[in-house]
Amino acid sequence: MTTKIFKAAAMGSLMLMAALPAAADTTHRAKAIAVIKKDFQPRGQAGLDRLAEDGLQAICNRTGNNPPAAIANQMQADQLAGVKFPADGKLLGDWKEGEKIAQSGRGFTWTDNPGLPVGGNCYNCHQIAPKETSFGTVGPSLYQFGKLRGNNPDIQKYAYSKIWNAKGFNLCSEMPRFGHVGALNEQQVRHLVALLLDPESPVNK
Amino acid sequence: MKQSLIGALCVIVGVGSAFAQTPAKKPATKAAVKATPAPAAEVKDAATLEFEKFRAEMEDSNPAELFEAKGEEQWKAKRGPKNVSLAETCDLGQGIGKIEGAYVKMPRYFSDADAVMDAERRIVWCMVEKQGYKFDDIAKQPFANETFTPDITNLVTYVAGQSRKMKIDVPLKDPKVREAYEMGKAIAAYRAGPYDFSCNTCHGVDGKRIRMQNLPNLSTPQGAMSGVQGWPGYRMTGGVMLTHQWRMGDCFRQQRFPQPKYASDAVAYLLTYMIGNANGQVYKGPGIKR
Amino acid sequence: MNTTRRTVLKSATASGVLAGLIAAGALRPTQVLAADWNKAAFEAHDTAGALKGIGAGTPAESKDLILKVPDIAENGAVVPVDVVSNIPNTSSISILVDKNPSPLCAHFDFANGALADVSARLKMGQTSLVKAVAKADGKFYTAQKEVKVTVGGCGG
Amino acid sequence: MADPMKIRAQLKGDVTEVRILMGHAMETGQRKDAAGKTIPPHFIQSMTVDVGGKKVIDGQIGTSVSRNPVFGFKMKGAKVGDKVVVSWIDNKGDKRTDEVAVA
Repeated sequence: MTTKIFKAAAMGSLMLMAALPAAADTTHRAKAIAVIKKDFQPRGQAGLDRLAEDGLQAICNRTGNNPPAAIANQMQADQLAGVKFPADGKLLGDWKEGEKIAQSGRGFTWTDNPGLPVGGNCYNCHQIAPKETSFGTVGPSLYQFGKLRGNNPDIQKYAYSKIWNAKGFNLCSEMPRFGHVGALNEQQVRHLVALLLDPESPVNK
Repeated sequence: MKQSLIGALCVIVGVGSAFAQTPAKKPATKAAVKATPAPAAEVKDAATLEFEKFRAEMEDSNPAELFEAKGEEQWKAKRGPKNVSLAETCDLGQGIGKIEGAYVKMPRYFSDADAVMDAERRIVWCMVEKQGYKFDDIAKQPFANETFTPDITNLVTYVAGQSRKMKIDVPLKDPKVREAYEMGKAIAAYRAGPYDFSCNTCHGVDGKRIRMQNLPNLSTPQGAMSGVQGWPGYRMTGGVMLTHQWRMGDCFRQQRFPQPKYASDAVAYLLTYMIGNANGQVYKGPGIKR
Repeated sequence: MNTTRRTVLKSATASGVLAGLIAAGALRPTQVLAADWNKAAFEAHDTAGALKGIGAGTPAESKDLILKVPDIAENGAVVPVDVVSNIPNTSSISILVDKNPSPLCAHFDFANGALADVSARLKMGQTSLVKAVAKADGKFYTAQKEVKVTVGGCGG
Repeated sequence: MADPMKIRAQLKGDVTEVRILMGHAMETGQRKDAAGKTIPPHFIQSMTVDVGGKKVIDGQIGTSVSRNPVFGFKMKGAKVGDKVVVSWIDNKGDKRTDEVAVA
C-alpha cells in the first residue's frame, strides 16, 4: 500500500532530481545505498520495499535536507495537493479520541501487528495536553495550539493538512506524512485536529 | 489480568517503551503533575537525577558479570566441530588470544577476512572459521531473550569486559576503516520507509528527547559515547544481556525499516561511524540498561 | 492456586531431595535449615497476611530503621533497596512491597557478627509503598517509603 | 546445572562487605510467554552465607526478588582469608554453592 504511494510520488519528482547537480550524490552515498540493499532482510510487515527512497526522500537525502527553494516549493505544492479531506467537510472530530491516538506510538515496526490500528506518535515528539508530562521535544510544543491561533476553518484546514502531510509545508520536515502513507485515516486526523483546536480540549484550557 | 499486562510490557524492548504506550508510568506522571505544574523538562531532570543516584549502585553489582564469566569459560574452552578454543585461535586485532583492550579498538579492518568488523562480527567470524561452527546456525537466533542467551552474547560480554576503563580507539587512519566510517555516516543519514526516518532524525541534533528518553547526538564525541557506553548491556526489562549489534537492529525496527542482517557490513559500518565518533572517550565495560 | 504442585514440591524438596543430599554429604546442616521456607508469609497476598506470617503483627514505626529506596524507580523490574537497622540487637530484617501480588520479598536472619544491613533488588509491578520490618529483642519495628514506578516489573 | 555465582568479600576497616550475584530466572509464575502460556514459577527460596565456618546470614526469598538477584551483607569479626560460602536452593530443588576468600 505504501509502496504504491511512494511510486506515485517518485514519478513526479524524477525530473526534479535530474535538475540537481550530479555531485550531490556522493560516491559514499551511492555505495551506502548498495550496502543497505544488500544487508537488510524483510521481517514482519517491514518489507524490503521500505528501503527504496521515494522522490521526496531522495531529494532530501541528496541535499542534506536542504533542497533548492525552487524544487522545494514545487514538491511541497505536490505534497499538499495530495491531502485528502473528509467527504462531509467536517475537520473537527472528538478531542478525546484524538488524545488516545496522540498517546499511541504503535504501528509499522516489524514487531507490530499489521492488523491493529496505527498510533499518531504525537507525544513522542510534542508537548500537547498539559496532563501528559512524558512528552518529546523533537517537534515544537503544541500546548495551547488553538488558544493561540483560534479555531476558524482556515486554521482547521492547516492543522488537518499538516498532520496529513507535513511535507506539504516543509519538504524535509522530520514529521512523518501520516495521512499520505496511510498510517492515519481522515477520521483519525480530524480527531487530532480537535485535540489541537477544540476549545474544550485540555490543550486549550 | 494485571500480571499478564505487565508481562506483555516486559516484551517491549528498548526505546520501544518510549515509543509504545506505557500505561504503567501513569501514576508517576500524575503525581509529578500534582507536585510541580511546571514544564516537564524539570520533572525529567529530577527523575534523571534520581536514576543517576542509583546508577552507581546498579553498576557496582551488574548481572552482566554473570554473562562475562560464562563468556570467559566459553572463550577458553575447546569447542565446535574443530574442537579448538578461541583463546588459542582467534585474533581480535591484537594478536591471537590477546583480548585486553581489543574491544575498544574495533571496528577495525581484518585482512584475513578482508572486511571491517566490529567485535561481535569478528568473534562470529572466528567461531565459523576457526571452530567450524556454521554461520547460519549462529545467525538463526543471535540475540538473547528471556529464556535463551546465545554463546556469542557471553563471548562479546567477556571480550568487552577486557577493555574496562580504556579509551575508545577505532583506527580511523586506516583507509579501509575510514571508508567504512564514511559509509556508516551515509547510512545514518539515509531517510526512507513509511515515516521518512533516518538514524539522524532522532540522533542527529543535540538536546532532544523522545517522550522522556534523551536522544544522544551521534555526530558528537559525547553523544556517540552515550550510544556506545553500556553496550553490551544487561537490560533490566526482562533481565536479558544484549549486544551493540542488537541495539543497532532495534533502532532500525523503530525507524520502521526492515531488519539489518546479522553481522553484516551495514551494521559494521554504522558501528564504525558511531564508535569512531566516540574515539578518545573512556569505555566503562559491559553496562546496565533500563 | 496450584496446591498440587506445591505439595509435590514441598515433599520433594523438604524430605526426599534434601535427605538424599544430606546423605551424600552435598549439603551442610546450615543449608538444610535454610530450606525451611516460610510458605504462609511468602504466599500471603496482602501485607497484613505477610506480617502475620513472619509473626510481626502490627510493628511499631521506628526512625532507627533506615530504608533506602529510589523515589522513582528507573525500571520496576529492578528496584535497588538497602535496609539498615540501628535498633540494638536486631536479629532479622524483612522487606515487603505493599502492592505486589505477594508482598513479602525477602527475610534475613542474622547471626555470628552479621550487621543488620542488607541490600537487595526487587520487582515492583506498580507504584507502591516499600516496607522494612526489623525484629529486635522479640519486638518488631517498621519503616516505609513510596517508590514510583515508571515501567512495571515483570509480573512481580 | 545452575551457573556459578559471583561473590565479592572485602574487609574495610573492621567491617566485611559481601556482595553476591546469582544467576537465576526468578520466575514469578504469573507471567505468560509469547504463546500465552503461563510460565511456571521458578525462584530461589533460601540462601545462606557462612563465614569462617559459621552461619552469618540465613535468608528466605520470594518471587518479588529481581531476576539474576543481587544481595549485599555486612559483618564484623571476619579477617582476610576467611572462607565465605554462599549457597542457595530454589523451589525446584536446584541448588548452588560457591565460595570466595575475604580480601
